Amino acid sequence: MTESDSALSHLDLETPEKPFLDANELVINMGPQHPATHGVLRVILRLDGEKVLGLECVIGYLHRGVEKIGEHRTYTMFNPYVDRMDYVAAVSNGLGYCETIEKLLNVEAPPRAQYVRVILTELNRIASHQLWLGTHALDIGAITPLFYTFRDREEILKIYEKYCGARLTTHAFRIGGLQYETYAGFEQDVRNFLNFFLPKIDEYEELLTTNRIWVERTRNVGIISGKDCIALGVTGPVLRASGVKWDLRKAQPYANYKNFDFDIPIGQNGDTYDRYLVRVAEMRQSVRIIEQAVEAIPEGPIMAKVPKVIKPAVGEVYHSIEAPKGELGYFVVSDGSTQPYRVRVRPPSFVNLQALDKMCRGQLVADVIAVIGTLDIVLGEVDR
Amino acid sequence: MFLTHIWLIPLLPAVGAAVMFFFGRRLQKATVSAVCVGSIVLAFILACGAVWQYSAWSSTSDNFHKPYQTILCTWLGSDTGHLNYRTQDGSPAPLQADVGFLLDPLSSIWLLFVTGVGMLIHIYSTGYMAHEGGYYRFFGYLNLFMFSMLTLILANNYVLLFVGWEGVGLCSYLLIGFYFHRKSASDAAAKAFIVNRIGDAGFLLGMFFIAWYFGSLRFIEVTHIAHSGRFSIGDPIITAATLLLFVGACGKSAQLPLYIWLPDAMEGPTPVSALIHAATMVTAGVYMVARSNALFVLAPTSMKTVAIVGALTAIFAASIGLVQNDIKRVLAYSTVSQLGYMFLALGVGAFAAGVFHVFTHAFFKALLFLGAGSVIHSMSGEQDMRNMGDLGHRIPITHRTMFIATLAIAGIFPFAGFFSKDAILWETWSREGGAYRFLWYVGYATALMTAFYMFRLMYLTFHGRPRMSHEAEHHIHESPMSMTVPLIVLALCAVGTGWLGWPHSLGGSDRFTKFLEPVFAGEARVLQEEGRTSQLVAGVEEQHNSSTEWLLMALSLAAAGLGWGMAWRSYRHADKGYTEPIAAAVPPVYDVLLHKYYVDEGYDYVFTGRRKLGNVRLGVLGLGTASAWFDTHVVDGAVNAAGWITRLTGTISSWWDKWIIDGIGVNGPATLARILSYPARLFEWGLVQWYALVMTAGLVGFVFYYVYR
Amino acid sequence: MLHITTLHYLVLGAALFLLGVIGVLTRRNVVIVLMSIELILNAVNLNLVAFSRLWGGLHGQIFAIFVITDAAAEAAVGLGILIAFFRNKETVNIDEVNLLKW
Amino acid sequence: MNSIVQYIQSYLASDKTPGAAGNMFWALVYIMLVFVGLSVAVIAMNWLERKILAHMQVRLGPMRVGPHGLLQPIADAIKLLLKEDIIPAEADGLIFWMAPFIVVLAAFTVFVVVPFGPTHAITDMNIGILFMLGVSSLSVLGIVMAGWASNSHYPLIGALRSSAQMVSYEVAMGLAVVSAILMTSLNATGTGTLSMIGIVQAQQAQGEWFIFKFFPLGLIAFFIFAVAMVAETNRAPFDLAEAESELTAGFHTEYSGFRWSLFFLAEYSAMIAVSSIAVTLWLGGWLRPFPNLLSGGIWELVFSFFPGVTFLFFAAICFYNTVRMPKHPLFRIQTIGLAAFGVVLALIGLVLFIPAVSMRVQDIFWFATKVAAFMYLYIWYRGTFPRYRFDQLMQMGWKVLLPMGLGVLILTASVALLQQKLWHP
Amino acid sequence: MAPVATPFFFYLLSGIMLIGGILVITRKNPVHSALALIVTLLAQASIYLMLYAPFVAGVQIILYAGGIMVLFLFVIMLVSIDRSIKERQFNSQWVVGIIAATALGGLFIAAFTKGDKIFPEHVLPMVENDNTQNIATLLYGQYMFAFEIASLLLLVAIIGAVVMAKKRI
Repeated sequence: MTESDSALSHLDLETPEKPFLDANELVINMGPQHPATHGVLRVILRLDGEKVLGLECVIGYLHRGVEKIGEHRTYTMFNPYVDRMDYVAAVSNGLGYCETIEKLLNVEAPPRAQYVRVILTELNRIASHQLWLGTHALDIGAITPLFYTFRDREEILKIYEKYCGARLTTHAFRIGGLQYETYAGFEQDVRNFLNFFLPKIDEYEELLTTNRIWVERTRNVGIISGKDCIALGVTGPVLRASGVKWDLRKAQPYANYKNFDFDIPIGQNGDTYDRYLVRVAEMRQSVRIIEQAVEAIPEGPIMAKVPKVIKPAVGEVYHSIEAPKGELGYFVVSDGSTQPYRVRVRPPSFVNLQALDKMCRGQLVADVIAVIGTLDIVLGEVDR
Repeated sequence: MFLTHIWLIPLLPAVGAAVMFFFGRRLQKATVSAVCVGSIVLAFILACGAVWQYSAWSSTSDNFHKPYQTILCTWLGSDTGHLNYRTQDGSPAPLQADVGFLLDPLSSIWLLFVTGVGMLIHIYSTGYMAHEGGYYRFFGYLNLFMFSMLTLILANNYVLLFVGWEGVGLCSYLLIGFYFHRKSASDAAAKAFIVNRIGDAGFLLGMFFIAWYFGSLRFIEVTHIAHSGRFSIGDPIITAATLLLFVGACGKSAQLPLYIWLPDAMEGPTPVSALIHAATMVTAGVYMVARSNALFVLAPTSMKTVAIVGALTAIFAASIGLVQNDIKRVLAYSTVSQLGYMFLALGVGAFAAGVFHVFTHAFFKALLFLGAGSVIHSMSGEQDMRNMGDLGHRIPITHRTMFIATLAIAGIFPFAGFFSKDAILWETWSREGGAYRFLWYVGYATALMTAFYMFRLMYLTFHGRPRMSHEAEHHIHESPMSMTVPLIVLALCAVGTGWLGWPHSLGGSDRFTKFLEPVFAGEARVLQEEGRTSQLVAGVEEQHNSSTEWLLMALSLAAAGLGWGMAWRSYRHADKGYTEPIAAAVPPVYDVLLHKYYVDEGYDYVFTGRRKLGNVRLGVLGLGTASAWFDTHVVDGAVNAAGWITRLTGTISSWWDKWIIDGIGVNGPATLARILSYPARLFEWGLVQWYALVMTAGLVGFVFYYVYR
Repeated sequence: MLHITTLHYLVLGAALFLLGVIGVLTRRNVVIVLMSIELILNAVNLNLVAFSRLWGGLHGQIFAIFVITDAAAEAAVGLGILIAFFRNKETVNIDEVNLLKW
Repeated sequence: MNSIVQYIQSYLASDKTPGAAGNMFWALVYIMLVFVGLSVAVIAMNWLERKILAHMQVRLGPMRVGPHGLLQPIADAIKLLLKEDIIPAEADGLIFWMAPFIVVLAAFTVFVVVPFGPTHAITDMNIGILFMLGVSSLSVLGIVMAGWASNSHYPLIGALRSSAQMVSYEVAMGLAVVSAILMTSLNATGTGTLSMIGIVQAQQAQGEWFIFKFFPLGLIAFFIFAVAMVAETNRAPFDLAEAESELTAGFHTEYSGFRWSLFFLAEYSAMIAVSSIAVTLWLGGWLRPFPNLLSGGIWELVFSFFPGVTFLFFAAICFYNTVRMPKHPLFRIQTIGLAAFGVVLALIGLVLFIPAVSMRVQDIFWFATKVAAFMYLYIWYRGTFPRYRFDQLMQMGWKVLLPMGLGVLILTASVALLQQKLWHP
Repeated sequence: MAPVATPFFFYLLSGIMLIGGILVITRKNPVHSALALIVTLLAQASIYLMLYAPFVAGVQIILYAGGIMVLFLFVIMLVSIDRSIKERQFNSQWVVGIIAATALGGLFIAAFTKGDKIFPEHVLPMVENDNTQNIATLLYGQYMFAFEIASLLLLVAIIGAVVMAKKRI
C-alpha cells in the first residue's frame, strides 16, 4: 500500500514557488476546439513561459452514455453501440464485447470464426496504428506520412467493406461467432494486402525513424517509467514502450492467440520516440499473426449454438482484450433478463489519458501536442 | 340509527377526499374510483335511510313536524362565553357555532338530490375522466365538494352553513381551474372566486345582523324568534339583513348582477358543470333564502327585490342563451335563467314552488349537462354547436335522454319541468298587484325563450347536416356504460319527479308541497296576517280559479310548443353556414346578445379597471393607480422633504467641520509646514524626470552664457 | 530657399532634439521616454552627418555609426531595466520609479 | 518614331542599370516589369507548390479549375479578393490595416537591387546587400504589428515567435553574408563591394562561384544561409509562427480575404527575395554554368539555346498531357486549354531562339532557374520535414548556426589573408 | 547618382520626421509611438542618403528600424499596456518641461542666427561610390580601438540586459 502511495505521490501538484507579482505564469486553455487535440479534449495548461507546470484534462464533450444505453438494450442490440466508442478500432471493440458475452453464456465461437476474428482484429490494429501514425506525424508537422498511411489504410477498409459492407463502424462479429461468412477470395485479399503492406511499413520508417527533426521532437519527450505506467493503469503500446512486457494476447490469451507465434515489441526509455517504434513494430507483428492465421483458417461453421434470445444466467463477468490502444475490458452484470443489468467498459484511452499530466510536466507547450498524439487517444472512447 | 349518525353523511366524502389528498398520487385509477364513488354511494344510502327514518320520526305525535337537530360539539365560541357580545336590546349573548346537523323536509329534499345526482355524476365521471390526467385530483375535489355541500345542507346554524358555503366555493374554484395549465380556465376560476367573495361579504354582514338582532345563529332559534311576533313586518333591520343575505345568494346562485362567473365556469370538466354549476351548488343560494324564509316574509321589500331580480335574471340569461354557440354555455345561461325562476318563486312567496323547481331542475339540468358531456366526449372535445349536427343516430342513448331533458326543461306535459315551472308561473299570476302580473309576463316570455333555445340546441346538435370535420366525424362513438347508465337514470327522474308535485287542478295531490308544509307553514301564516291572499300554500286552500289555472297551463304549453316550432323551423336542416334567425331579423340585437349585453366589458370599465374609460382608469386598478400616485408623490414627497432638510443641515455642519475646524485649525499649521519645506525638497525629488529637467535648465543656462557672453 | 544648406539640416536636427527633450521631460511612460531618447540621439546623428557632408570628411559618419551602436546598447539595457521594473511593480510609469522618495 | 527606336536601342546598348544611369523612365519600366513578373511568379509558385506537394503525398492536387488545375491560383485569387474584409472589433484598426502593406512593401522593395542580369536590375546600389537585408528585416515590423493589432492570443504568440525567430536568424544570416562579401575583396585593389551586381561580377572575375570558394568554407557559409533563409521566411520546418497544430495560423489568424492574400504574396516574394540573395552571393547570380571553363563561341551558342529549349520542353510536356487527356466531351475545353498553354510556351520558346532576344534574356533565365531550384527546395522541405520545436529552433540559430557562421567568417578571413600575403604578395 | 529635387525631398522628409516626432511624444499607445518613431527613422535614413551617407542610411535601417525598434515593440507587447493607456500620460511637471525645452529651442535659434556665417558657402563634392569602402577603411584603421570598445560595450549591454530581464538565472 505504501509503495503504491509513493508511486502516485508525484502526481500531487508540487507547490509551485510563487514569486511576488509574477507576471509570467499563465494558464491557457487548449481546446476543446483545437486542431491538435484529436477531437474535443480540453486541456487546461499552467505555464511558466513555455514550460508546462501542470495540466488538467477536461473531458466529457463527447459523452453519449454508451454504458447506460447498454442497460436498456438487449445483449444483441447493444453490440453495434460498442463500435462507436473507439471508432477507429471498431472491430476490436466488437471482439471484446462478443467474447465477454460468450464468456457469460459459456459458449465458444467455432474455430473458423476464431481465425477470421483474429485476422480482422489484427487488420484493425494495423489500421488504428496507421491512423495514429498519420495524425501524430501531422501534429508534429510532418504532413506527408498522413497521406501515406491513409492510402494504405484504405486497403484494409476495402477488405472490411467487402466483408461486411461497412468501413468504419463495422459490427463485424456476433455473439457466438461471425456476422457473415467470409466472401470468396477473402484469404487472397488479405494475402495481397500483406504483400502490399510490408514494404509500406519500411516507407513510413524511411520518412520518420531516422529523420533528425522527428527524432529531436520525439526523443526524451513525454517520458514515463514502467512503474508509473503500472501505477496509473496505463496499458498498451504506451506501457510496452516503457519496457514492461505486458500484452494480453500473451498474458491472458483470448480468442486463439495462443496458437500464433509473435513477439511483444518493447521500448526502453518510455519516450515518444519509443512509443512510435513500438507501434511500428506492432504493425509488423500483426502482419505476422495475420500471415499465420490466413494460412490456417479451418472450414466449419461460423456460429456457435447461441439462443436467439440471449438470456444469460444471473452473474457477472469481466473480460479484457488487447485493443490497439491498450487493455479494453468489459464488465457485464446479468440479472437473468434479456438486457444487461450493468455494462461497464474499461477503455484504454480513458485510462491512458491520466498519464498526460505526468508525461507533460516540465515539457514545453509544443511537446504537449506531441504527447497527446503519442497517447493515441480517441475521444469517443474516453467520453463514451 | 341513520338519523343519529347523520354526521356520517358528510364525513364519508371527507374521508374520500382525505385519502385522495394524502395517497391519491400513488393509487390506481380503479382504487380511486372505488374509494370516491363508494363513499358517495354509501352517503346516498345513508341519506335515504336518514330521510326515511326522519319521516317516520316526524310523524310521531311527540315530534310532529319538528325538525331533527343533533349537536356534536361547539367549535366557535363556547358556553363560558368569552366570545360574548351584546345584542340590539343590550342583553349579552354568546357567539356560538356548533357542529350540529339539522334535518327537516327542506334539507331532506336537498340531501336526497345532492347525494343522488352526485352519485350518478360520480359514476359518470369515472367514464368521462378515464383518459384525463389528474384523475385522483378530480375525484378528491369532487368528494371535497360533496362534503362541503352536505355540510351546507345539514348545517344547523348560519356559521356552519357558511363553512359549507365557502367550502363549495373553494371546490368550485378548484374544479373550474382543474385544467390549470389553460389560462382561460385559471382565469375563470379566479373570476368565480372573486365574484363569490362579493356575495360572501353580503352574506357575512347579513349573518352579523342576524346575530346582533336575534342573539342566535341557529336556524331553529332564529325561526322561533321570528315567528314569535316580536318583530313587525317590514322591520328595517330585518330588511337589511335579508337583503344582505340575498346578496350572498346572488353571488352563489348567479343572479344579476353577479351572474357573470357562471358562464365562464364552464371551463371546468363537464361533470363538474353538471354537478356544481347546474344541479347542486348554485342552488345553495335558493336553499339559503328558503332556509331564511321566516326572515324574508318579515321583509316585503326584500321579497319584492328577490322576485324582481329573479325575473330579470331569468329573461336576461334566457335571451343571451338564444344565440350562444357553445353547447355548454347555452346550458350555463339556461341554468342562470332557471335559477332566476326559482328566485322569482321565492320572491313571490311560493317557497314550495321554488324548491320544487330546484328539485326537478337538478335532474333535468344535470341530465342536460351530462348529455352535453357525452356529446363533447364523442366529438373529441368539440364544444361548438356550429361544428356538430346529425349526431342523433350516432349516439342514440345520449340523444334520447337529452331529448327527454329538453322536453322537461321546456315545460312539456307531463315532464318534470312542466309542473314546477307552471307552479311558479301560477303563483306569480295569482299574487295581487300589477307588478306581479308584469313578472308573470317576464316569466312567460322566458318560458318561450327557454323552449326555443333548448330545441335550437337539440336540432343543432342532433339533427340537421353533419358539420364537423371528417376526422372528428370518424371518431364519433357512443359513450361507455358508466356514462350512459346515469343518463338513463336521470332521464327517468326527469320524467317522473314532476309527478310528485302533480297539482290539484289536474287532479293530483301535490305531495311535494305537503311534504314541505312544516317548514313553510309559519310563513303562510305570516303572509295571511299581512292580509294577502294565501294562494302560495296551494294545498291548504282551494281558493284559486281552476279554469284560470288551466288557461295558464295551456298558454305555457303553447309557448313551449311555439318555441319548439320556431326552433324546428329554423334549425331542422341546419348545414354549414346556417343563418341564425335573430341575426337575420335584427342584427344589432343579435350582436348585443352574442356579446352578452357587453356586461363583462362594462365590468372591466367600471369595476376591475382592466379597460380604460378615456384616459381614466376606474375600478380596482384605477384605485391602485391613484393610491400609487398618492404614495409616490404625497407620502414619499413628504418623506423625501424631511430627508432633504436633514441632509442640508448635515452638509452645512460638515462643511463647517471640514473647512473651518479641520482646515484652519488642524491642517493649517501642517500645510504651512509643507509649503515652507517645498524648496528644500526640490533637490531630492525622487522623480527621474525632474533631474532631467534640472539638466535641461543647466543646458539652457550654459548655452545662454555662451551665446550672450 | 531652393538651396538646401547645412543650416537646414541643423535646424531640423534641433527641432528633433527639442521634441525628444519634451518627450523625456513630460511623458510618464518609460517606453516612450526611451523612444524620446532615441529621437535625441537621432537628432545628434543628423547633425554629425550634416557636418560630415559640410566638411567632406567621413568622421562624422563614423561617429554616427558609433552613436547608433550606443543607442542599441542603451535600448537593450534600458528595456531590460524596464522589464525588471515592470515585473516588480506592474507599471511602466516613470514617476512611480521613486523608491528614493519614501 | 525613329527617335523612340533609337532611345530603346541606346538603352539596350547601355551597360548600366537604369537606376545607376539615372534614367527614370526605364527605371519605372523595370519596376513595373519586376512587379508583374513577381506577381506571376508567386501565382505560379502557388500552383507548383500545391501540385508538387500533392504528388509527393500521393495525391493529385488541384485538378478541376483549368487543365491540371492551372487556373486554380487565379480562382483562389478571385475568391480572396471577393471575400469580406474583416477587421476584428477589438483590433487596433489603423495598425491592423497597415501591417500587411508594410510586409508586402518590404518584400517587394528588396527587388530594387536584385540583379537579374548585369544591366537587368532597377538600380545598382553601393550598399545593395545591406539594403536588401535591412529592408527585408522591416517585414518583421509588419508581422509584429499584425500580431499585436489583432488583439488575440494566437496571433500575438505567433507574431512574437516569428519575429524572435527572424531576428535571431538574421544574425547567422548576416555572418554568412559577411563571409561571402569578404570574398569579393580578393582582387587587386583589395577592396570588396556591397553592390549586388558587383558581387556577381566579382565571382565572374574570380572565375568561381563563391559556393565553391575556399572549399568547404563557401559551402558552409552557403549552408548556413540556406538554413537561415528558410527560418527567415517562416517556412517548414521552421514554420512555428503558423504552426497549425499549435497556433492555428499564427500572426495572420485574424486576417481574411485581400489582406490575407497580401501576407501570402509577401511570404512568397520574400522566399524569392532571399533565394535571390543566395543565388547572387553564392551561385553566381545571372552567370551561366561554367562560364570560364566552357567559354568560346560554340559554347556561347549552345548555352544560348537553353532558355528556348526549356520552354519547348515544357511545351512538350503540355502536349504530351494534352494527348493523354480523357477523350470525353466534358474534357474538351480543358484539352484545348492545355494545348493552347503548350502553344504559348512553345511560341515563347521559339521567340527565345532569336539571337538578339536570347542574348538579352539568358541572364534572366539562368537567374530564374537558380531561384526556381530554391523554390523547389522550399517545397521539398515542406513535404518532408516535421516541425521544429521553438526551443530547438532557437538552439539551432544561436548555438549551431551562429558559432558556425563566426567560425566560417574567421576562417574565410584568415584564408583570404593568407592567400593575399602568400600567393599574391 | 546625384540626388534630384533636393529641396522638395528635404522638406517632404523633414515634414515626415517632425510629424513623426510629435506623434512619438503625444500618442497614448506606445505601439503607435513606436510606429511613428520607425517612420521618423526611415525618413531620416532617406535624409542620410541625400547627405551622401548611404552606409549610415543602411545601418540606420538595419539597426534602428529592423533591430532596436523591434526590440521596443517586443517589450511593449510583453508589458501590458492596457492599463497605462487609461492613465494620465504626462507627468506633473509637464508645463515646466515644455517651458525649459522652448527656452532651449530659443537659444538654439539664437545660436544659429549668430553663427550663420561660420559655415562655408559651398559644399565639397562627394563621391558616393566609394563611401562604404572609405568608411570601412576609416573604421578598421583609424577608429579600430573605438570599434573594439564599441563591441565590448555591446557585449556588456547584452549581458546586462539578459541579467536584468531574466527572472531566474
